[in-house]
Amino acid sequence: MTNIVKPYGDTLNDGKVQLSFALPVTPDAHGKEAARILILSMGFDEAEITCVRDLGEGFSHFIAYAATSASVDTSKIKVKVVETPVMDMEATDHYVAEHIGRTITVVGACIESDAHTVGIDAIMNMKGYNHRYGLERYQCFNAINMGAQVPSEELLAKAREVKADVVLVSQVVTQKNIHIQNLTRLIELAEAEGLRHKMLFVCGGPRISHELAIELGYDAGFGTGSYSTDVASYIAITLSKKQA
Amino acid sequence: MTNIVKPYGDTLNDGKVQLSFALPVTPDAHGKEAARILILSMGFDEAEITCVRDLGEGFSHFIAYAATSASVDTSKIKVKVVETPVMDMEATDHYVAEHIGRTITVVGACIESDAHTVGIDAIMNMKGYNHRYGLERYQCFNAINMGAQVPSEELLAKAREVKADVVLVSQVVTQKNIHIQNLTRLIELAEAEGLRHKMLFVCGGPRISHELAIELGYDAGFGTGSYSTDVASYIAITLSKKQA
Amino acid sequence: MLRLELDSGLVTRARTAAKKITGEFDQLFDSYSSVTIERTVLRLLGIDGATEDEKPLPNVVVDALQKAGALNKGAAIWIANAMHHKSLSAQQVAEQIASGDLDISALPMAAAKDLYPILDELSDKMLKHIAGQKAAREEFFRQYGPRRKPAIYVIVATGNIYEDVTQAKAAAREGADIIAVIRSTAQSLLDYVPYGATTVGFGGTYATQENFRIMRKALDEVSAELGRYISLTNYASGLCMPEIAAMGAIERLDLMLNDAMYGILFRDINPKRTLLDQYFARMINAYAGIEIQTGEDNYLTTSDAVEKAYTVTASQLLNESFALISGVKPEKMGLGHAHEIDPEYENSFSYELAHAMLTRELFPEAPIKYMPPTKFASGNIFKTHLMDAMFNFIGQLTGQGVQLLGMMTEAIHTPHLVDRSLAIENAQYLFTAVKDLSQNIQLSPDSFINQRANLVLRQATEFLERVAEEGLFRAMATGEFAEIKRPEDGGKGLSGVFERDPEYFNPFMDKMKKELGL
Amino acid sequence: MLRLELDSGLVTRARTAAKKITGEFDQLFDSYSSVTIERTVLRLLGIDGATEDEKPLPNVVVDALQKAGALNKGAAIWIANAMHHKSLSAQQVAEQIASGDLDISALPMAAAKDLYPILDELSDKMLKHIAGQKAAREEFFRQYGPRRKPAIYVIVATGNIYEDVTQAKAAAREGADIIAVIRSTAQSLLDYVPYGATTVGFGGTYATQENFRIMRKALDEVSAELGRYISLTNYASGLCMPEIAAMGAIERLDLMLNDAMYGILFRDINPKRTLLDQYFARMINAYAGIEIQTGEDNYLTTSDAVEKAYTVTASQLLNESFALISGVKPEKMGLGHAHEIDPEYENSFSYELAHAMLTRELFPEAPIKYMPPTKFASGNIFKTHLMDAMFNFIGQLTGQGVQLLGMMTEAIHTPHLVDRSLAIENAQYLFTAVKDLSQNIQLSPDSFINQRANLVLRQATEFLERVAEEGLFRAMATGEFAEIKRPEDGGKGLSGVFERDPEYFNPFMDKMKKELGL
Ligand code: B12
Ligand code: B12
Ligand SMILES: Cc1ncc(COP(=O)(O)O)c(C=O)c1O
Ligand SMILES: Cc1ncc(COP(=O)(O)O)c(C=O)c1O
Repeated sequence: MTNIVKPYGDTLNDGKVQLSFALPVTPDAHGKEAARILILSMGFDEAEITCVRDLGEGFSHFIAYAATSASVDTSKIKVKVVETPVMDMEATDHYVAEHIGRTITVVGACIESDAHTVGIDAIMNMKGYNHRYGLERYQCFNAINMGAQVPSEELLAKAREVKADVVLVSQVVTQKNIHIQNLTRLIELAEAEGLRHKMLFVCGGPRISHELAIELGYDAGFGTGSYSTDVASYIAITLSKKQA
Repeated sequence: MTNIVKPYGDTLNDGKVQLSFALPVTPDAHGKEAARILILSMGFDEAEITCVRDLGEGFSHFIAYAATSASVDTSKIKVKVVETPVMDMEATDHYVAEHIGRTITVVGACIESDAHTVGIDAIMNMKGYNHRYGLERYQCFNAINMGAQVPSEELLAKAREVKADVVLVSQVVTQKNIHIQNLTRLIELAEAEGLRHKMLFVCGGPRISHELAIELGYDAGFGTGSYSTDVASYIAITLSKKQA
Repeated sequence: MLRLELDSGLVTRARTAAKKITGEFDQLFDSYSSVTIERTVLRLLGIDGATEDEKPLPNVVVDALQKAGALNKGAAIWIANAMHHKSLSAQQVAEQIASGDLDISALPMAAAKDLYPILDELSDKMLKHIAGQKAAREEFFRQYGPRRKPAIYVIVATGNIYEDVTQAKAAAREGADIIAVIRSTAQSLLDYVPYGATTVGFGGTYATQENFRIMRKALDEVSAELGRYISLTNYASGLCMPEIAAMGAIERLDLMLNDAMYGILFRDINPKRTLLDQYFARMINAYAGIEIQTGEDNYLTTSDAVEKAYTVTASQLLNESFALISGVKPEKMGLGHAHEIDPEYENSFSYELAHAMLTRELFPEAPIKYMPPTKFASGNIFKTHLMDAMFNFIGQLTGQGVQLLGMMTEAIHTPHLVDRSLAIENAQYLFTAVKDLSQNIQLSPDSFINQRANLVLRQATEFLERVAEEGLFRAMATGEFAEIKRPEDGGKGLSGVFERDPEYFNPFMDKMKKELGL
Repeated sequence: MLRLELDSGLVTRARTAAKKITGEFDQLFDSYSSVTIERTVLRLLGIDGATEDEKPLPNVVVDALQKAGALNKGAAIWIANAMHHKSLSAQQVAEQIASGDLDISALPMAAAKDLYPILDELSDKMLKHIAGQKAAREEFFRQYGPRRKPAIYVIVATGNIYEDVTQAKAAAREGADIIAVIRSTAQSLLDYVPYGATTVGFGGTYATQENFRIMRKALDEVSAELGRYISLTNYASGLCMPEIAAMGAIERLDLMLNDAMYGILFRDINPKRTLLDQYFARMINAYAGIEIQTGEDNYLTTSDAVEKAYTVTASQLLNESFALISGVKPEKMGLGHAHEIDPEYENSFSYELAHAMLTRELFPEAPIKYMPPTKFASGNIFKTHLMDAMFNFIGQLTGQGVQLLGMMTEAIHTPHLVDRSLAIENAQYLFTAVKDLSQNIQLSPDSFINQRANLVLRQATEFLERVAEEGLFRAMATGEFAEIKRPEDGGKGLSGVFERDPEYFNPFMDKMKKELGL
């Protein structure tokens, strides 16, 4: 069933959106009009510039409210999401003992130039994050966290060495889409080395979605607010299905 | 000379804009994708949803950064602005004494349903605003401030009675474009009564621009941040030119 | 603990002056009534509804009595008389007057012993209902726990009561404790209360009894769901102050905007009419256990918040004194205060802290209604959001009763759903961050903050003493309040005030006075 | 006045422990040198430039000497020897080595009396230049007035030095006092300093001498225009710590990120290498009058800010102690502290106030470098803006030296022009609002804030005493710092450390030590 939605200010479908941006124009009536016309040319109506601030060096800052005529049919949207249910640590350990019957080896790293380990540590380290212990604490996992700035080659070498079931990759820096480049390179190397289908490849980071991960050739992706429980459950259930 | 400008984040013409809006969707991957697609359909690239907040009752709040492909040629923009130079109180009094040689009668009001008198008081009242005295303090003006919620008819009747040189109108409330309705009605009544060309009609308020004022048939318009000195100078110089 | 050392001599002098000022009106309160007071009586007797051309029945009846010169006995006795003669209910009497089938004042007046029992029964019934609503509220608070302090108060103002309900429920889920349905603009100037559910308002939604009922029901549902009692408030001040108070009492509103002088100063309503109406309106609020809220913030939208800080204090003292006369308990006096200092002002935080502490300490039991920055809110939503944060900081630090959350779009539009949500987020962050800070700090000896608070108190005291000398009406006439001149016989609604007949009877006022010990 | 009552016994114990820890390295400092120290000497002798394949000449010379096993006498004497034999300038010597025309270590070593005067002249010249820059800075501050407190510090990080200049000038006009050009990511791991103006960086702009010069020139212009001296800062810590310090001294940078242990803990640089390099780097900073800034904030990006607050205090005390050994004056020690408490934490403001006051009062003369919330900054720019406001509040309230403004887009991207401008607006509003608040308030007796500060101090003291027992290197090896294990012989750059020959000579170190009274 089609379900067409538009932004909402205080009346359904009023289309109200708040915008803020800088333009290389003067902070006067002329600049304000330039900003207004720009907003109109983005397909907005009722563009109201509520604030003009001089930024110096020939730039001005504009804050505006406007009504968009754009809409989206939510019934047409298909997003891939991780669909395995989430279990707590005990449940996962139990599940693995029952369905897999051996420890699962997981190798993780923050690859290439990226040194932001807090995210992967949140998933893997003993102490975990927000009252969820990390994979190291699980009985069912043998978790190896290689840390920061690990070249893709080294990560794959380690995965091969320990016969990993799962490779976890973190990417936090996204400037100039560096994360896409790095993640793509890793998966291509894995393909080339014939490792890709021997293990699960899972990536994560603040700008990663499951959708994007699938697109890049990974098995799953986890974004902002993911917990070890999400990842552990996903791994346990997916591996047990694969075995079956 | 054409001068095409685009929004600026940290690199010229990167087109970066911040957006914030509510959508009647769930605060999950599906809703986030709806928001992303909506932004793309507004003609943005690189839509990045940086925040999703549950608003309850089926709505979610999205904060996003995206790059617009829209641009504007500032050389094509012509805005009407009040062009008279701004003089201080003494200079205006002096100017009027010299060029007009009599006191100028000004009648002002906040018309119709609008009770926001602070703006017109800032222009007219003795004590003024931000260290500029109001018109009542000027020697060259006979300033009559009728206050809040004055019906258009009453304002015009008073203007006729005192043979006003100038009518000042304030409109602050703008919901459902009530200010446009009220201002239009006043000017139509003035036309009908044959008063329109006997006096200057000047309007003001936070959403008024000179451009809009002209469009509505006024002689001038003053928006946020206007001072008595702007208005007084405009009146003095314009009336003296008319006389000449 | 953060505490001022206030000059107690000044406090006593200020209260004495306030009492002297408000005491002058005993005569007015005892010998006069107004059209809206009589309409209130009719509503409390159970008369409701409107004619086809949308004239409320209470207005129809009162207009008829006024035209006939019969109103000065009070409307109640006439209704009882008609009921007695015609064996009709009060509502039927009103309907017959509306349809022209009954000339109420033409009926011969029956003996008091026949009429008083009728009124006694009807008034008992209604007062029992109201007392029941009060008890229900108290029970909810017992069950769900008391309101947080400061309580999170947000407005809804879409103009459409059903859209308001959506927004109110969303706000409650996000943490709001009190929902205010902002009234359609200048409803205070209507000499009647519109009837029924409304969907078109201007800058707000009409205050009608049906709208009260719809919102109360929605909030009762969401309260049960959340296990937190969500309070409801609306505006009484204006030409229908007691009527709206009565409607609120019937529908279990929990707070009510009700300022003794707002109508006079900010809406040009006649001074006598206003004071008279507030007297009865507040009595109803008091009886119903409704927290009143006063409008001192209005002074600072036109005057400078530093220069005229004392006018806020003076008004609070007068509102307090008037409220006591109507039987309102200090713990139900939501006196107003506002954070309206220019953000460019050096030490704006310290000034405001001084003012906020003064308000709290002068009225230690009152759940102060603390208003956010509005005047200096600009189209720069980021800056306004910060100003609101400072306001939230001081609200928590000084333990105000009710925090009327500021919205970052204050200078732009009535709140969007997102704006309100971000305002609640702002308050919750600040309240949590500075939760117990006030227990950690105290003022330094000779601090500027203490000096400032005492200075404002002194200015307020001297001002009140001046007003006590010349009389409140004259002071208003000469522009001593809010820099606006309001002559005693000017303004709207004076024709609705009348002197009572010696036989005047208002069963509700009598019973409530007794219960309230007045 | 807002002041703690710190347990002075703890303060003494903590400083004694810190001194014991840092005192262990006299032997390292006196008997070792490193490749970057020698490259620094070459730069100070006037050698600059790079080969066609972008290898800096100082690296070319040092590599040649190292290969020849000649470096342990120090690079200076070899340059002097070549100058003496070949009648070349130092720069020409380096160029000839680069082109392969000269094998510097093959020349016979001339007599000391022939070589020392050459080095004496060259070092005098450079030290005079640096002293001149120091004097120029002092003169600017005399002329334009001192820096505000806290100073407004903002970053530029476009990757392109020319784009950085635009953003820096805009920021200065809006009120920034200090501009930091953020370095391209992990430049600390390069064992050379890139050469020339650069326009492609990653998450920042390369620290090069030419980039320093371009930015300093732009800021001198805007300083003159504004009548306010705009300071410039960059990052030294890493494998080239002393070289970057020297470049900063030459180009009149005013502050320099320079942490004694950052490289070890956060970049896995070898502990010996790092401590040795920081010793000379800080001596240069001290001589040049450059304010150093330390990186305690880094601890809190990985550890909890409440639980591990004491690690910040401990690191500050160690940084202080190391700085004193290098001749840095307390008023030039920009010790680091960060506002990284979870905003959902109850009383986060009081906790942070306690920590911020502790930092200020332990180091009363130090211009504390106060870092904004980063870890809990989220994609919700409105919330982050509020967190930055609380940070600015505490910065002003506790009188920190340098306020590194937080940006509302911290969790999203390196700052856009608008973000920086709104950050400055935020700081200016808060600084004005709470300007003199600290003079108005004091802590209550037995306040939680005072208890908390003393608890953190006690934890830091006990931690330092434990480290003093086992030795710094062992403590690092066992993960006592930042929960990271760094073995003494692990990490990058150890091969660049060597023991000095008895004839080792570093004319700059000797002269600076003398001038600094070390
Ligand atoms: C902490 C931090 C640092 C620390 C990192 C310490 C460490 N050991 O990690 C230090 C100080 C070293 C640092 C340095 C830099 N940083 Co930094 N840093 C941050 C900061 C403040 C917080 C990141 C963080 O820890 N988040 C908390 C964790 C828990 O969240 P998370 O990473 O998203 O992880 C969660 C999910 O994404 C997911 N997840 C993440 N990885 C994985 C992996 C798997 C397999 C799974 C399943 C899930 C998963 O689960 C986690 C838990 O929910 C952010 C700003 C911010 N507030 O986000 C900037 C930020 C990320 N840094 C940034 C930059 C630019 C840098 C530098 C390049 C700056 C410079 N020029 O020097 C350097 C370079 C570092 C490098 N080489 O990578 C930018 C990145 C801009 C961009 N979008 O590209 C940011 C956004 C700040 C900014 N606005 O400029 N940084
Ligand atoms: C103060 C105030 C009030 C006071 C007004 C007191 C008074 N005597 O004026 C009170 C409390 C009474 C009030 C009531 C209401 N208000 Co009001 N109020 C404001 C507030 C906070 C400030 C307005 C102000 O004084 N600005 C300062 C002056 C100096 O600025 P200014 O008006 O723009 O004037 C300058 C220029 O525009 C220009 N100018 C203005 N007029 C003229 C005329 C001439 C001839 C010239 C030359 C220049 C000129 O010069 C002035 C000086 O620079 C704004 C929010 C805000 N921060 O803007 C809301 C606001 C304007 N109010 C609003 C609303 C909805 C109401 C009510 C309808 C609420 C209700 N439901 O009851 C009522 C109804 C009042 C009515 N009938 O009009 C909305 C309007 C929404 C919209 N865009 O339509 C606002 C934006 C608040 C909000 N977000 O909801 N309000
Ligand atoms: C005390 C009080 N009553 C009533 C109102 C609003 O009512 P109206 O707009 O109908 O006058 C306000 C508005 O600020 C108020 O402060
Ligand atoms: C003390 C110190 N030095 C240097 C740096 C940055 O240098 P790099 O990213 O090159 O390691 C930082 C970054 O936070 C720091 O805190």
